[in-house]
Amino acid sequence: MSEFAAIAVFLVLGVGFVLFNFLLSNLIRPKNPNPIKQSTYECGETPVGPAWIQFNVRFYIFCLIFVIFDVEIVFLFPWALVFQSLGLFAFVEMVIFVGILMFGLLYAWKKGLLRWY
Amino acid sequence: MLELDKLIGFVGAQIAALVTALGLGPDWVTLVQLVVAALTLIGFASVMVLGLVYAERKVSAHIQMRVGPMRVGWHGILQTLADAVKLLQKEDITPSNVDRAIYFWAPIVTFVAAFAVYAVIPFGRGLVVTDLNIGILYILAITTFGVIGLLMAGWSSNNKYSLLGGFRSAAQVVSYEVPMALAVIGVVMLTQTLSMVQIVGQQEKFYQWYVWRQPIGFLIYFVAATAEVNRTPFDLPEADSELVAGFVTEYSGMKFAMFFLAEFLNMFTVAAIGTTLFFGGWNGPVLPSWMWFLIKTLAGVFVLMWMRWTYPRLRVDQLMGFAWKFLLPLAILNILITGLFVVLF
Amino acid sequence: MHVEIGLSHYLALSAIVFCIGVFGMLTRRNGIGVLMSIELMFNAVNITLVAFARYVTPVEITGQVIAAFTIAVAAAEATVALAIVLLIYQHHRGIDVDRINIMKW
Amino acid sequence: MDTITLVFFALALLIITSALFVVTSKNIFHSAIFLIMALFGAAGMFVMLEAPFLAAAQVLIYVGAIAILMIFAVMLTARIADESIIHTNEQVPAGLAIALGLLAVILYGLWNTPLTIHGGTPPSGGGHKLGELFLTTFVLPFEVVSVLLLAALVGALIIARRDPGATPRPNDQSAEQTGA
Repeated sequence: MSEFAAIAVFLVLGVGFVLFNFLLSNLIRPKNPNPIKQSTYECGETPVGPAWIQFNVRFYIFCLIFVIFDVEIVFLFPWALVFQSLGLFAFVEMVIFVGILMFGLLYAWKKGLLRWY
Repeated sequence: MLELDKLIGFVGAQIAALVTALGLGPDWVTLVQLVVAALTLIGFASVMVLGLVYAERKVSAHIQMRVGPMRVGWHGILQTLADAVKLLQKEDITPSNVDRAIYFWAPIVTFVAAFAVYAVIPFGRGLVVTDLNIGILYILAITTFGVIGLLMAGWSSNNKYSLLGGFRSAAQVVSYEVPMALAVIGVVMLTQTLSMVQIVGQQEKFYQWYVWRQPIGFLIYFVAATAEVNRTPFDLPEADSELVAGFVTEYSGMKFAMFFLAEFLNMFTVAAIGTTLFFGGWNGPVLPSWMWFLIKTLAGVFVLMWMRWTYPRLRVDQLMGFAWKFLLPLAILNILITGLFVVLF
Repeated sequence: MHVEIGLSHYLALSAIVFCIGVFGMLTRRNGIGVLMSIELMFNAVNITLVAFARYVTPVEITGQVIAAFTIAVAAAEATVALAIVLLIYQHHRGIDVDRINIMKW
Repeated sequence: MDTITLVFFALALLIITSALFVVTSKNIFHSAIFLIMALFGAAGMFVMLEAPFLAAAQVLIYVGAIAILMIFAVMLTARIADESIIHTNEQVPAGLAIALGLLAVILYGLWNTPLTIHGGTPPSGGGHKLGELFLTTFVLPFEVVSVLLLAALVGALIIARRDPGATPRPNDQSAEQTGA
């Protein structure tokens, strides 16, 4: 557990470094805001409506498949660490585990959900 | 003087003596040592990024038969330093209809996610800040904050280019994270450990490098890592011809610089992980260990740059299809083959 | 002040987070907000499980295994539930869970 | 106050404050960000409890996957990010009463239950022990997890995909009828 102290220090100092940079920049940079400068950039056109528009569901479909496979990865890691000492049985268990999940990928593939357009 | 690990041991002992002399306990000694280590790595990272940006411009220039920056310093070597100073004094424009809090924190999250990885990278023999027993998994976990950072940037900017760039980038990064992690699992199956230091320790001889035993795994890692750091041919999030600058469109000044810094840190990180997992890390003859690590890693970075100026950009559908229909099944196959070999032989 | 952090501290923390989750689940109108509250409750339970694994069965870390399964179940739950929320949004042009009474008779 | 205590209370503060913001924030995207902070704090707690592998798994799955999925869902239902919409229902007093009551009951139970603590050296936490348990004692739940994930994947895909041919939306139908 004590070895994680380094992680905490790195996280805090990382934030500190960025804030220090912001502060330094804040001290020496010019500040002349005006409404046109602060408008949303849209290649010179006046933006129409807010950008928080509804999104295409395709992004979501891929993210959804990703979540499932991410869980698979987390369960694969402990297996990869010990399967050598546990032999063939452990290997077969994993083949079943991965095999079942591959059906999911196959399903998405066959239904054309892995196509972007 | 080239034995950096001895130097660090000396400095660490000096700090310990100093802190103890001030009448503080062992917790304080560790804390001060860690702070010094983190500050050193921040300095290293900043200097390295300046060098990498310069290298990128020079490499691209020479590939395109130009000369690149030539004015500031010898062969323009101080050009990026000048650019950094310029960025520092640039006006920081915050558009009026952004979500201020999230807009402010997005570059911080992105940078910290990229920087926190450096705590576990073994830069040389004994040159690692902390050797976590979940090292490689920690790297995979902490880098996911990069995705959160770019989603924050994309969403908070209230700009259609930013939003589309951010979400496209997130979809790409998460898609390629799966084959990348599976390629890492291929190596972990052989190493039986997640600790970065132990993984390097197992590859002392040239023929023990895991790239020889995991060639498919290495190729998958290489492609997926290129996509993870949004380099060409996978640089769709920053496809400047369609999305302006992607999720950083509304960022300027130092906030933009932080995204830029994180991008180059990530590039170095994926090359460093590739070196550690597949090319024996800091192992090598004659030269000091940290030099071998830097040579191998910078060679990897050079290949990434070389590819950027050689290949055209993929289309979005090709990009996604490649990750899910080709890389993922291939990575699973690689795991099965590796497992079969280990079990049978 | 010297406090030895023990099992009861973790359990108390977990109880507080769980109750915050309950509050959110009951009062949120937004379907995604309700899901977030449920994730908070999942996490509270996970802290409990890992705390028990640490203090009651420190060698055979059964609690950690159960916590790992909980995380997997939470992921499965989130994917399906969010898909349902999206479907509701498509049909009702809003995801105010208090107005989704189509299953009521 | 020793370091462990300090870190525990700092993390507890982080988790509880973020959790409160998750359930009260007006903007659902802010809620998602605070949820990520709470989950990260919980991962820190796992580290304190000598379960670093689980901490990494927590960050990888919750922060790296579930939270991102939620942010995507927020984007797909864009209008609800609008702060002008009332974000809580009329059950706030009742919900508060139930939550506080539940908390009181749990804490009362906790106070009055003798907790038996067993000593012992925890395993190194690198995930080896976890893998062993998955493949021996808990092999059946382990395989069931993959079935569960398959079911969730297929189910969620069926629900979420937008296939105009298979499931015509109400306004599409009316357009066809008027056209005919």
